Amino acid sequence: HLPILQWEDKRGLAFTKNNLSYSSSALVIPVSGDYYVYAQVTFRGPVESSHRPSSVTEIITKVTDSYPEPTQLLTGTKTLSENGNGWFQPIYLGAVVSLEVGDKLMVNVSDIKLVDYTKEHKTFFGAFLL
Amino acid sequence: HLPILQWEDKRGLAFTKNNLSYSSSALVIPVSGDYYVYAQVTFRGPVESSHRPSSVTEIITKVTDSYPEPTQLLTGTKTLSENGNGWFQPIYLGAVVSLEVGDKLMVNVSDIKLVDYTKEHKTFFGAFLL
Amino acid sequence: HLPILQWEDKRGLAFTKNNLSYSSSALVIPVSGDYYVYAQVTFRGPVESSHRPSSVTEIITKVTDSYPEPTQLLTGTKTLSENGNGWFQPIYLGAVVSLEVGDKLMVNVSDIKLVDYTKEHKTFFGAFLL
Amino acid sequence: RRHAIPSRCPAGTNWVETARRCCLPCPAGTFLSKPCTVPETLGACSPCPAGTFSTQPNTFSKCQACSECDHHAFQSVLSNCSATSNVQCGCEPGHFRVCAYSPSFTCSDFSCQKCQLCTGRLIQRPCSAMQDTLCDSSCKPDFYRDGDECRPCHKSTQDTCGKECQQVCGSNNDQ
Repeated sequence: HLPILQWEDKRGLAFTKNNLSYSSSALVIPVSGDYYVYAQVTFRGPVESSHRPSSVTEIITKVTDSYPEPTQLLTGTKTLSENGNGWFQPIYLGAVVSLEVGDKLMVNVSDIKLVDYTKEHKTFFGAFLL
Repeated sequence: HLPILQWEDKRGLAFTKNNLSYSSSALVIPVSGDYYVYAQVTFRGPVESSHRPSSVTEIITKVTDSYPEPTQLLTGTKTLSENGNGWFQPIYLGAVVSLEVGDKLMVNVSDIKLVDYTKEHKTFFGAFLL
Repeated sequence: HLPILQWEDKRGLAFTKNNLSYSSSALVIPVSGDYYVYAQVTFRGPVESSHRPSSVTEIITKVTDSYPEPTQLLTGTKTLSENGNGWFQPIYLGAVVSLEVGDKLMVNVSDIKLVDYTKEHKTFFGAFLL
Repeated sequence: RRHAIPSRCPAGTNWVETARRCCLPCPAGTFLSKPCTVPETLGACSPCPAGTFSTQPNTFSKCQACSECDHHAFQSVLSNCSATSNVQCGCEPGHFRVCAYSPSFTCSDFSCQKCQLCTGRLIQRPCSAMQDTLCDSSCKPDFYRDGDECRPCHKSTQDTCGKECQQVCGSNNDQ
């Protein structure tokens, strides 16, 4: 599987409420229903020696007790056409998905070294019950 | 008018409820109100012989009984700077719009041959009543 | 600070309701709570006098009585790899933020001359209470 | 009570949800400010406020917002927005339209690109609203080919005038 991002859930703009909790890289669904799930990842490069990637990918996945494999819910994937020097690029994803109590939501990325984790307003992840 | 996408509305992650129905390429609004409407289209190329497009465009439009022409609600349009070989690129759109019962929402694209329809988590369309 | 965009709040698709008002470039929050805040800016170039920018940036900021400095809530920033002739590029941002009554939301951009203000469905800004 | 709208209003009338009845549409340039009180009659139609328009008969509760021409990107106004038509934009002199979508669709979305100058060449087809200048492939008299460029003979010097240049400008340089 692709690397899973970890998130800050208390400091600054981050918060959880109404029993929607965060644990080991996942948002945990407290009650079954339809949720609007969203995430933005800002990718940036080059980083030290790493080669220039041809593309970047962000995937919101669901892990559920009722199925042994993670399910890909939303995918944003883009080729890079920037030349050598510094590049940066956000990918935003958001949609309504039906979730069960206990389901876990996570964000996977193609290369964790390319994620700009330095600012909470550039890379974020959330969900709300409709 | 630009080509209109067709959608899966039952299988996999797709669903409709609360009388929001899908028919002939459109979401049909069951009750007047403010809706958050969203769609993502993943474009990809090159495809066989077709020339390399200079841009890709996604438009969410509304058709209504009260006006004989479609209304453009949201537009995402981007030039392509990738060179010859394979490229891919998502465009996400979302916003609140006021809709009347019976209004129809559709997604138009600049070139239907460039749409990646292969995975439900890459290209999706939805709406929910606030 | 970066330039702040002004918005149409009555004509066409634009509207405000439930006491969420618009004044001097800002949405004004009528009641404390969690809001989904979103904005899309379509950037385009070249424009007469300006040099070719290396990147474009959109930031949704909050100004609040309880803190003298604006707070950056959401940032979308992207390098440009398009060559000389015409280019265009949307950046969409959206997320849930906790706001207090009286808080003001604004959209800043890296260069106001690069914003496509010509069509309401290409550049838009909004918020709704969860 | 199921929220249903009658399958079809009689021809020429539209269902108005707020009044839950079919009304005659207001003429282009106006919008329905108050629904009809008697089915299949005309409600109150008000003119589109400045900056808005409606091109068709309608039962819209408000008119559509006028677009604007992109003055920063070499667009010009062909006709202003009126109550019955949106603004029509074109390109400033010396620019031509590049349609955002393939030509088979309306060119309502376009950018304006500078017309190419046929420096040192004859113009086969002048720049027009929808097409770039078409330059002749060969250089004009007294111009010699230098890669993709056509350069004037009088600017060439003894050491810059290569084979191509000498063939064209040779006699000139001897004087």
